[in-house]
Amino acid sequence: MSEVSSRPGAAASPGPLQHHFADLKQQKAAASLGMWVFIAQEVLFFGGLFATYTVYRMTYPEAFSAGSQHLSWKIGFFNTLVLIASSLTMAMGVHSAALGRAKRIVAWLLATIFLGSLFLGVKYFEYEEKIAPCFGLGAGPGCLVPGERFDASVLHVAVDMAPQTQIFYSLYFAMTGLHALHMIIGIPIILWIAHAAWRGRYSAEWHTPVEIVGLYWHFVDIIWIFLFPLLYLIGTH
Amino acid sequence: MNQGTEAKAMTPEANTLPKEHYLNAGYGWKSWLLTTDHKRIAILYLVSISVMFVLGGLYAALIRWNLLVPDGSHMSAETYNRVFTAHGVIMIFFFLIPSIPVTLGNFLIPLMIGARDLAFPRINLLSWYVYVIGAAFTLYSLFSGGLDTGWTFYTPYSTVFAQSNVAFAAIGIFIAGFSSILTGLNFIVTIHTMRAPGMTWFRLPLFVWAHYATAIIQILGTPVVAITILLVALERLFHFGFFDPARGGDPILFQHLFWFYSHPAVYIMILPSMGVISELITCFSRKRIFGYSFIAMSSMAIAVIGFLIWAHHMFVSGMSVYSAMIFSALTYLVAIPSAVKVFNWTATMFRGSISWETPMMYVFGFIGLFLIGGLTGLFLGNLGTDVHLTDTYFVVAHFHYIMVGGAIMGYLGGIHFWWPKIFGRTYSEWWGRISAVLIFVGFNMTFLPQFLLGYLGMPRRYHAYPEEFQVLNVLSTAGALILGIGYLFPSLYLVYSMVKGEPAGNNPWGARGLEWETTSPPPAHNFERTPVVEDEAYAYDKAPREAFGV
Amino acid sequence: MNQAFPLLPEQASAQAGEVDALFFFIVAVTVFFTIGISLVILFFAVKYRRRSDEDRPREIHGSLWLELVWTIIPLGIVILMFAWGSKVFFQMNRPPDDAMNVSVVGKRWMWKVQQPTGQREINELHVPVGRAVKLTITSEDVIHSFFVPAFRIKKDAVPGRYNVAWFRATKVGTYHLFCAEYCGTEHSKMIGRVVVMEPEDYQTWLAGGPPPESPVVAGEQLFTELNCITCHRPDSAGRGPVLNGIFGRGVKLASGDTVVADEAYVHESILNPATKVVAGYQPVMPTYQGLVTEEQLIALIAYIKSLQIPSGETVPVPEEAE
Amino acid sequence: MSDHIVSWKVYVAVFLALGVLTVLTVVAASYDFGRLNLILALGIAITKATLVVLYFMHARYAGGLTGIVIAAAAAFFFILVFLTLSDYTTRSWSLTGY
Repeated sequence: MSEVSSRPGAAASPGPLQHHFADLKQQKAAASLGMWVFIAQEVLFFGGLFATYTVYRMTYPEAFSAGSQHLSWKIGFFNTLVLIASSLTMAMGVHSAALGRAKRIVAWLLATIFLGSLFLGVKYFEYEEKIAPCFGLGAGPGCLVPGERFDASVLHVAVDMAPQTQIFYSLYFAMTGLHALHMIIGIPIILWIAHAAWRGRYSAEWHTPVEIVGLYWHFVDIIWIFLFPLLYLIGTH
Repeated sequence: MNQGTEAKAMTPEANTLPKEHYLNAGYGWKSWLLTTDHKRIAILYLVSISVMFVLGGLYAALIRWNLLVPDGSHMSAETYNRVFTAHGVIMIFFFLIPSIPVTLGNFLIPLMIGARDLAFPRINLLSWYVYVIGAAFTLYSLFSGGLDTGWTFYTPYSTVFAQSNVAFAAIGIFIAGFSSILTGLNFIVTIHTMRAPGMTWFRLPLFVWAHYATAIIQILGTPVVAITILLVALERLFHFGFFDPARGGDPILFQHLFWFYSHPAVYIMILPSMGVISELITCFSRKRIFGYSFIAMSSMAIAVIGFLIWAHHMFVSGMSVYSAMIFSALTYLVAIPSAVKVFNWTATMFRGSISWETPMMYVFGFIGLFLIGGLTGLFLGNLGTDVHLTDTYFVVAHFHYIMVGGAIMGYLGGIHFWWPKIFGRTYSEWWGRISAVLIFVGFNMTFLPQFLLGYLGMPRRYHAYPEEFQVLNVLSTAGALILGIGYLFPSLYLVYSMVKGEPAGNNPWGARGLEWETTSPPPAHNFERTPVVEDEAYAYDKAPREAFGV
Repeated sequence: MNQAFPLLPEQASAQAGEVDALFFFIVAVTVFFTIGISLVILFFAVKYRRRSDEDRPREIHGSLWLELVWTIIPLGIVILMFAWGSKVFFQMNRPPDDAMNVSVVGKRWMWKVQQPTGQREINELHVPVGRAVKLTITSEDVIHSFFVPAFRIKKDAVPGRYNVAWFRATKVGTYHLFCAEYCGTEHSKMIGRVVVMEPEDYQTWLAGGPPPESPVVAGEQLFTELNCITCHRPDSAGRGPVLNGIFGRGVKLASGDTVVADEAYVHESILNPATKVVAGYQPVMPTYQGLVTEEQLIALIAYIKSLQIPSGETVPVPEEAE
Repeated sequence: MSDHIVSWKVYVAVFLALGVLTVLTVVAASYDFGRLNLILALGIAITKATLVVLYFMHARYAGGLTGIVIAAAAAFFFILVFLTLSDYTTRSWSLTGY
């Protein structure tokens, strides 16, 4: 009968190692795999929406084109650049963590938060333009929130195409809304990680939380990389 | 335990409970509600899903009571529709899908692979809270206005026409879905990264393989139903247009998205049960499992093929005839790995040393019921016969054979097998066997007549029915009464055993596997020292190893 | 049907025998394996019962040869089942050309049926024995399912879509018509009957009620009332395509695709005309959503179906309109 | 999953590539290539996503297991889309003659 000798550092230091792991390597592997598996789950979560999108875009190509033309590709383009820039700052944050430079982690993470908030701010104005008319506010007609008040008159489509453009806007709000929700959840987490980094919790040996939150943020970026052409660029020609 | 002589051979003196174990590692409600110990979380889940099982069972009793008479005079149609919906929603989302993974899986996987806990203990606790919150939402909707859509939530009925509390239930199921996802995530990561030295992939107990396959479905299937049910809630609450044909939507698309998860969900229910059966049949045949790798790989095959066959629920929906053919062909493929498992289990018993203790009684029951359930699936995957049979009582009988006959027999067999490990005490063997037989008899009496009803053409979800169906319905209700009594017994003698049972000893069945090498109940950290695995799984030719935990 | 305690449903259609033959083949397979494996297990359980606690049976790891055998044999059986089932299914979905057309509309909670000659029925369907009957099924609200156990047919009635089923009754009698897809409170009351009659009796029955308006005539009337006629003129001088002879043909669309002008396309073109515009025409047609009921749509479709190409003319199908 | 340290220059290069591809997809959308439009847009998006996964998310330096997880997620998403489309694309292939 044999067993492994005492687990190195298990009980000795209160460091980052949790009691049920043998060593930091195992803990890192678990955390990293956990996030990848979570991302796999997210792929299918958004996947249901993308599948719905595919079916309806195939069925109603004109309505989708009309709905898309009313979205501003310039705003979408700007936001795409903002989001990939935030991915760069996040990658640099993880890079600094791997080098063990705590202060730089904080700076890069704060930059990421700034860019993420910028994206959400632009999104807010984009939404407002479509939502405000539903409550009689803003510039004239054109409520584009699906539902009873949906008003396709601003889209210049045949009357009978209105329900189909409504499907487009249902998908637009569901997809971008869910994407924005992921960012809204992500930002406080990054802030929390930045706080921990500022207090010197991470080192070149142990900075997995930074890596993990980075994976999450990059994934949210990838979703947007697909949303941008699929929603904003149908038939801009 | 009547035949617990194996344990006595190891410890000549009478068994005693260990001084320190996870159950007495802390007292008070905080030590339970804030625990991160996978074993305690398993107990939390055990209590919660038992409550849901009782609730779902009461609804089932109401269904059978209503169907005693053909004219539906026992309750109004509105009530009946709410009753069968509640039965389906509670049993599927809050009992069957979690059942084995969250209790036995949660308790045993770390023990079986020689780990101190699951990889993410706090996420494990979180998943229980998520489950409870989801259940609270759903129960609130069931008790306030009720839910009358059936568990399938077909649009546009659910989104436009239903006069009941659909949105709340949908949100509850959406939330509960994440409990399932988090559990699956925890299992996958734990099995990948936390195995003890020497525990290679092909030394893993088949119970672990089955849970690995299950976790894949939980992670890749559940999010799709979550988003779909969220779209239903959006359509219901804010009149978004996704599936409403009056606004250009396609209700059949909802069915595609719904069954993409809800068909594989059947395998979430049955795969862990198959894992339990593999453990039990080797132990009580005292023999290495026949064709280990074929059984392990068949679990993976079932998980993957299970994702390719969902539209066999939709053959009469007006979907493409050609697409229906593809789905039918793929459906038949899933029959093969299931058949392989049954043949291998049978072969395991060949020239074994078979003892008929309570868990083994459930194994016999499982194989019998699973055979009927699985083989009747051949009728429903078949394009020719499915047209007549779909949406009739034949389907009801078929999926109850799989999900109740299969999954719950496995669940009860597993509970009886690991009970001495979980609580450290034995139960009455005599009552155990009687209950197993009662459940088997009652079950067949309840559901065999329903196959006939279905072929005769009685549609499911009927509150009243033509008179010629009454005889079979009365027979079915009588069977349900026996089944109910059969389920009542274990809840009594198991609770009694928890308090008054004899200490069981570390390995009362003489079983192989790391979970039997620690104390019963196990210590809070499972093993005093990390075990090292030197044998293949189920090395019953060798004597059991000494306990690690003592 | 009036038997007090039947165990098998009546066979009252041509398909019923085919479905039953397949059904009993699968029953035989099921019974063989269930009983066979159960007996083997019971036999093992008794024969190899543990005699003493010291029993240590010899190890058997497995056998590749056996695994292959019990993989390949079931595979062969299920391939056979699949092929047989697909054959039956294709027959069920291919109505013969000489079938009489009956339209079925599901509505909570009744079945509205219209005979080819225009007689309307609710929760009843009268058909002559021996004649193929093609059902065009749709729904006004939620999904229903048209199910006649004695004929072994079932098809969902989906709002916004036309599903097709057919049967040829072989036995005079009265049979259950069920709704098989859960549709709300009175789901179990949404049942009716199919009355199969001798052809002469059927003719008598048809002649019985008030003189019906055939759907084609009703459709023609609607076609004028709704002013369809102003654009869809038979002389190809209107703003819309000529409809004569269009039904069942391929139509070239402005988008470049080609669709078959079937029930679904005509239905869609009336409700959502801008979705699939015929090549060479402007999307000027207004929608008729909310202006026509499902039953009126069926009449319009029947009329369009009946429009023949005037003799002596070339085929003015829109493909050539470019 | 690994401690492989990449030079910051790689990140900047990837960022620039992503920017260029974003411009490219906008430019491509301003021309009408018929059916190619969608293929082009998706092709660029997939390229961008691959860059992010490989470099920003370090999948290129991580173990094979990460690759399997990514492949599984993609595979099951495609199963969902393609088998659903198998219905939609063949629905109009009528069996009925008129």
